Amino acid sequence: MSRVRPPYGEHPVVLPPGAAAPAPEHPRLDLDTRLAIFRTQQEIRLLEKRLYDLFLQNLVKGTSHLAIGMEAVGAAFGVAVRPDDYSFATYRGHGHTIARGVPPEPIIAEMLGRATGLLGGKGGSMHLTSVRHGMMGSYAIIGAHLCIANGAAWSAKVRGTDQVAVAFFGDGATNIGAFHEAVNFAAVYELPTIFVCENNLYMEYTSIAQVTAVDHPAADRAAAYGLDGVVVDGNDADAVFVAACAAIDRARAGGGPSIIEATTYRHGGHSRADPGTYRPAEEVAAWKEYDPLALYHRRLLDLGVEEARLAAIVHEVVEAIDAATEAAIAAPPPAPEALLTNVWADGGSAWRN
Amino acid sequence: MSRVRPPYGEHPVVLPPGAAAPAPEHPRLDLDTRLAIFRTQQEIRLLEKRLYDLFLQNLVKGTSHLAIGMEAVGAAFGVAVRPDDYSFATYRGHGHTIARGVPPEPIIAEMLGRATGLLGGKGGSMHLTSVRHGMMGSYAIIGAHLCIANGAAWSAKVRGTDQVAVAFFGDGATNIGAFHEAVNFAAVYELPTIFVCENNLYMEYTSIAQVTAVDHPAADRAAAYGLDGVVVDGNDADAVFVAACAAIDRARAGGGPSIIEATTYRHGGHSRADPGTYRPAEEVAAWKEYDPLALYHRRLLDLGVEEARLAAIVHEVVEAIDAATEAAIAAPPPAPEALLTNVWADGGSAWRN
Amino acid sequence: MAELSYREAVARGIAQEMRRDPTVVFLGEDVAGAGGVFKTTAGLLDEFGPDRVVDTPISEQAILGALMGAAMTGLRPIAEIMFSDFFAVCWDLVANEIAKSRYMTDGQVSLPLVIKSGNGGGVRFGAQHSQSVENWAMAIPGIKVATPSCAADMVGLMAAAVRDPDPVLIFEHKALYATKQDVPDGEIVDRLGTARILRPGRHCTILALGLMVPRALAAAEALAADGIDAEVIDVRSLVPLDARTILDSVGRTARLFTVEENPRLCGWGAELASIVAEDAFWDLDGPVVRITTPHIPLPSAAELEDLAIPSTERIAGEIRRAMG
Amino acid sequence: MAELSYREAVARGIAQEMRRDPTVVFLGEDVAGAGGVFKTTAGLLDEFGPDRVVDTPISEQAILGALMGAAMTGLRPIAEIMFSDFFAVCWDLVANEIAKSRYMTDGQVSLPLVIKSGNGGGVRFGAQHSQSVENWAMAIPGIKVATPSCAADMVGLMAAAVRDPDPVLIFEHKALYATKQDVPDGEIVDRLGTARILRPGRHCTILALGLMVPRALAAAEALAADGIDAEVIDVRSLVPLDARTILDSVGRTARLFTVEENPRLCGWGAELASIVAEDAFWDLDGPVVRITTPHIPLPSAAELEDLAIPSTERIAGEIRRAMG
Ligand SMILES: Cc1ncc(C[n+]2csc(CCOP(=O)(O)OP(=O)(O)O)c2C)c(N)n1
Ligand SMILES: Cc1ncc(C[n+]2csc(CCOP(=O)(O)OP(=O)(O)O)c2C)c(N)n1
Ligand SMILES: [Mg+2]
Ligand SMILES: [Mg+2]
Repeated sequence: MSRVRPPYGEHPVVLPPGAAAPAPEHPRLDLDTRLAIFRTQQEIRLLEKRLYDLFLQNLVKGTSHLAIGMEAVGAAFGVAVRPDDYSFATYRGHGHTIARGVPPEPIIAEMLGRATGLLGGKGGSMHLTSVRHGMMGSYAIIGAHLCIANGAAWSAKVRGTDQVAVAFFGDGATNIGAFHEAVNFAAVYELPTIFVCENNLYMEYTSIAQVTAVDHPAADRAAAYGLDGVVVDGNDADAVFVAACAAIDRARAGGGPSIIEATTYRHGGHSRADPGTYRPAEEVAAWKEYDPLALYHRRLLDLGVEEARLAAIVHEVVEAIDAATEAAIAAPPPAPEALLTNVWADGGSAWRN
Repeated sequence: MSRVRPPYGEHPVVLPPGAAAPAPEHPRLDLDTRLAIFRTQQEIRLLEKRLYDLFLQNLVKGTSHLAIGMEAVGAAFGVAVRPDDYSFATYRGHGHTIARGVPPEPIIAEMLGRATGLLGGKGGSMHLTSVRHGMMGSYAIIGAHLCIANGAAWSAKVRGTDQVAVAFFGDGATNIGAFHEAVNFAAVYELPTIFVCENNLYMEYTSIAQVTAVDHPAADRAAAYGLDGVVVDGNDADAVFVAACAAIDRARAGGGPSIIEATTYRHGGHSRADPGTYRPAEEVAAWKEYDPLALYHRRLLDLGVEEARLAAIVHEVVEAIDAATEAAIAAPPPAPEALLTNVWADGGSAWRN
Repeated sequence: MAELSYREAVARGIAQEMRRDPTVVFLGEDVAGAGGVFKTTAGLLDEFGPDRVVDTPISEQAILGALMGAAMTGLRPIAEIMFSDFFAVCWDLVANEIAKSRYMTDGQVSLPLVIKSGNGGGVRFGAQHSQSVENWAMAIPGIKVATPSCAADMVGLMAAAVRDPDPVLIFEHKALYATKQDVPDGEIVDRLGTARILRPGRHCTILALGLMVPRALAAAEALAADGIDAEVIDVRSLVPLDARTILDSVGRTARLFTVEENPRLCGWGAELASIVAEDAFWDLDGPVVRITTPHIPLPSAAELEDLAIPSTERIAGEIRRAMG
Repeated sequence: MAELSYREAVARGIAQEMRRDPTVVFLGEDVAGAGGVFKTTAGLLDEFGPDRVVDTPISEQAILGALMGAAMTGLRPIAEIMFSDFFAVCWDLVANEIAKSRYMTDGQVSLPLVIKSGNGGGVRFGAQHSQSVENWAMAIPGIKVATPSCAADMVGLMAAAVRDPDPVLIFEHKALYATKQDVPDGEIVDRLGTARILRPGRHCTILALGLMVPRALAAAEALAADGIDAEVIDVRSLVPLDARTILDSVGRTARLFTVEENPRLCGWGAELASIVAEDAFWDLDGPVVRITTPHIPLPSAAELEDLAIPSTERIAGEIRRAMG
């Protein structure tokens, strides 16, 4: 099979915009909202950096997939949704979990495999879930959760609420069958599902351009479902927020699903042990330079917010994460009895009498 | 879930064109070719009618899915491909099998579950295959064979031949994940795969319009894979032939895959026992009127072919089918030993020593 | 009390629960307007309307995904997977998502859902439309599996499945759809996880499921003529498994035969045979014998398919030989 | 003779066959440029080039479909399904197409193809990336299933699989990738369908697979100290199954233990236990005992995962108790 895509390792270098667009305006994008977005991005970045430190200290045993560099998407959506809306993420879902308001301690504890973990140590990094926060799960097999998100959206419709379901997924996920089934299904029944592709240009170690027939793996497919695909600067949280509000408002009003493709980049490798060296150095450097947190910091200063106010927020976040880390490290491992609980609704795992 | 599609049974009545377009011209569409297309359409129609008679006589035990009304697609492709090209069909594959030159006797015998059946009585109606005719199988679970056809196309590429693989599928198949994976895969590797959607407006008992987000379930998805979707009158064999040649020539020359959507209609129900009453009477009547065989007969007369010549072809076909029917009915059932043969390449089915 | 077909029993069980609980919704291909390709959902659209009974595209992953997402957010959805062979196109949703979600989230996620599916052979549909795949499901921790063999059980087990807080797969046997039985009027709710002794006997225990149940019963009658008094148990539920009833029976009869329609390897019969060989070894007076379809795909020709699937004669013959 | 890791053995086996036969091609996600996420295909792209070693989109159905179509038209393709859990997204291709095609076409279609996949737990990947699914494959007639437990077997069984005219699934155990062994130089071709007695013993037979093999061996050493002389057999191949070697062993030892990593129900252990309970019943001196992971999804926390999967201690303990 000879390929039309560029040969491996020579994928087209994709550079970020030189500078962010001017701050977009939107009725809901007031200063409090922007500060919430700022805080959430910091929470994600700092918590994920902490997780990386813990990994280096050999305290995180399983795998983990960080979204450092991609915080703007999760933060903007986290602030844009309503508390009763539903979020569905992939294994790269720490940020989305944090953005729905899940506190850092159970997240860290789960990563460390502690009894106090968000999932009692049973799920691990790839499956963070907090139903009471509307964080309906992190899913580690590509594609399925796009179909599952439709179910939550359908349920909202049947129950007559105006909740929406947001499903986050990677560029690579757009080539699996479940993507196609999910988007068509949502379009046919006009479900309030918002499909958010976090296009970070790479799958694991292979560039999406090599294995995809179109340039925009999600947005260029929208028309196949009668939808308008939207491409947005995924490193500009305000831009994401505006796109999110449009999609959420439409979905709530019964206008059906949307596809949003947010272009972004992960600063590190695919998962914990991957240095990400398959990527052109120039590309990595440019995207690290075009960092969503730096961009947003600058924007808030430009909008007249005082540096001290932002520093105070960062300080609060660091303190919360420090305290959470300490508590998580001190927590015990799961009790042996936990092994056999919660397979069934009766709390147990018996399959025979 | 309330639906945006029309409520069940009230799907938009889709009528055929009032009359066929003028006879298209194409360098390969000479009189011999047209007579071959005429003959093949007759072979398909008459053999399928015979199968239906045999079913009414209770001689066909399993299910069967007839393509009466849809012969133009199979016939045109059967004549357009080269003997070493590959065809992959669905359970509605009798016509495609006949069109690749498989004689009627083993087909009828297979339907009757005879030892002389094309598959020795093991496969049945839904799995007609004749590898030496390039008929690489009929597949009864929606979607898979689109992916499998890619493999034959890939193999041709690796082996350096210029064979192409043609995959036929229904409108309903366009909503399953495998469709999406297959077309992207073919596009990415520029495989010589030709995806031919036989859009007969219905899945089993539900209209495709009810469950699909776009009007042309295949062609409107082509752009999602960087392809140009082609919609063709699937009841006009010449039109299908011209589209087939374009796609085949391009694929042979290394130009990659195509999607062709041929609009057509099945005169009967989905499978043997279905009267097809869920369809508006007006629609059924109009499509029966716009019959591909009648159209082609008229066209050949218009092009100056004598009625007697056409009648002679039909007569030959009938005689061949009569003889085949007799032989198939007279053939014995499979020997009991056949039960345990051909699971493995060694001819047997042993899984232990 | 009125005569009811196994086919009609499916719709009756579902309708009973849809009437009771407005959160019960139904989803599948050709299930609404057409009433299902096996006509097991006839009448549901008319009674419950298009918001609760929904025709879908041919998108099994989307169907089961929607089921799961709806179940975790307050509905009790039911889906049809038309032929159980098609579980293969959406097995990820069943095996990796639906089955594991509660455990992975340590109990946060509840999935009160039902998936019903036409299963089994004997109707000349060939290898891709005739499989018995209940053992695929039994092998996956986190799903319950029931296999009614008659109309009354179908109503009652369907109702129990809908009320159950865990995901349940109901396998309907295609070759049983036309069978009929007198079924009591009014609400019927059965219990998952219960086997049923259909014919008490002293000399051996025969376990069967689905279409094999009537055949095992007929074989037992034939064996009775030879002086072999066989106990026939309809296993009914693979997960949870009524191991007690089975082990007690073997404790009385000292011989076990399983009659399986699925291909030979790793079926439910292997599981039950090995449970007995472990837990009731000292009760056994002879080998545990599995009577199964050979380990082959199912052929389509009538003569071959009939040879493949255990027949009454083969069941009786193998038991006679083993007991001889 | 040189030290080779189990991980390297995968690539060595594949490269050996790609050198020999130009129709051998390789397909998978991140397998070419990156050499595989488990680095089991490192070096193949450099040696054989991008026409024979191909990185694919995340499209497992397309991958296995391409494999099947290529195999039926003159190639001998190999694919990687990265984690065996992902078989669930493409099970239709395996179970309904690849496995059944030869039989359904009465021998017209040959599928000389290999699917290799990272299988098993012990690496804290959680329930969706740790499953042992060799029993899913064993339950499907028409595919061969091999599970090498050491580097030398990996090279040889991979080569045998590539040369085999039938479809073969090779399960690589993820927790064994780093293990090393001296492996002979030059071409190695093993035989599918052969079990291997790794430790002869007189008192009982222990069957194991993959990661359970070293643990069963260690358990046998521990048992030896208690005077229990266990025979350890690496089953290696589930289909075809070397039932002879196993039945002969039980004929000598009179006791059978199976050690399985898969969840308890319907595993290969159930199949083997019931074969023995049927064919060697009169040889047995006591219950057939299956030592398995409980019937639960695998948890991610180290302490819990270690409790779930049979450990050397648990294996030895359960055997000691049963033999006691
Ligand atoms: C069905 C399936 N195939 C393969 C994988 C292995 N895998 C995990 S992440 C990944 C890359 C996904 O890339 P993308 O969708 O772009 O998401 P990103 O990791 O970049 O956020 C792959 C191939 C999987 N988890 N599931
Ligand atoms: C995966 C899968 N789902 C459902 C079916 C059942 N089924 C068989 S044919 C059919 C309708 C297919 O419609 P279409 O693709 O339009 O083809 P047509 O029958 O009209 O030729 C369905 C739903 C199947 N065979 N496979
Ligand atoms: Mg990505
Ligand atoms: Mg159709």
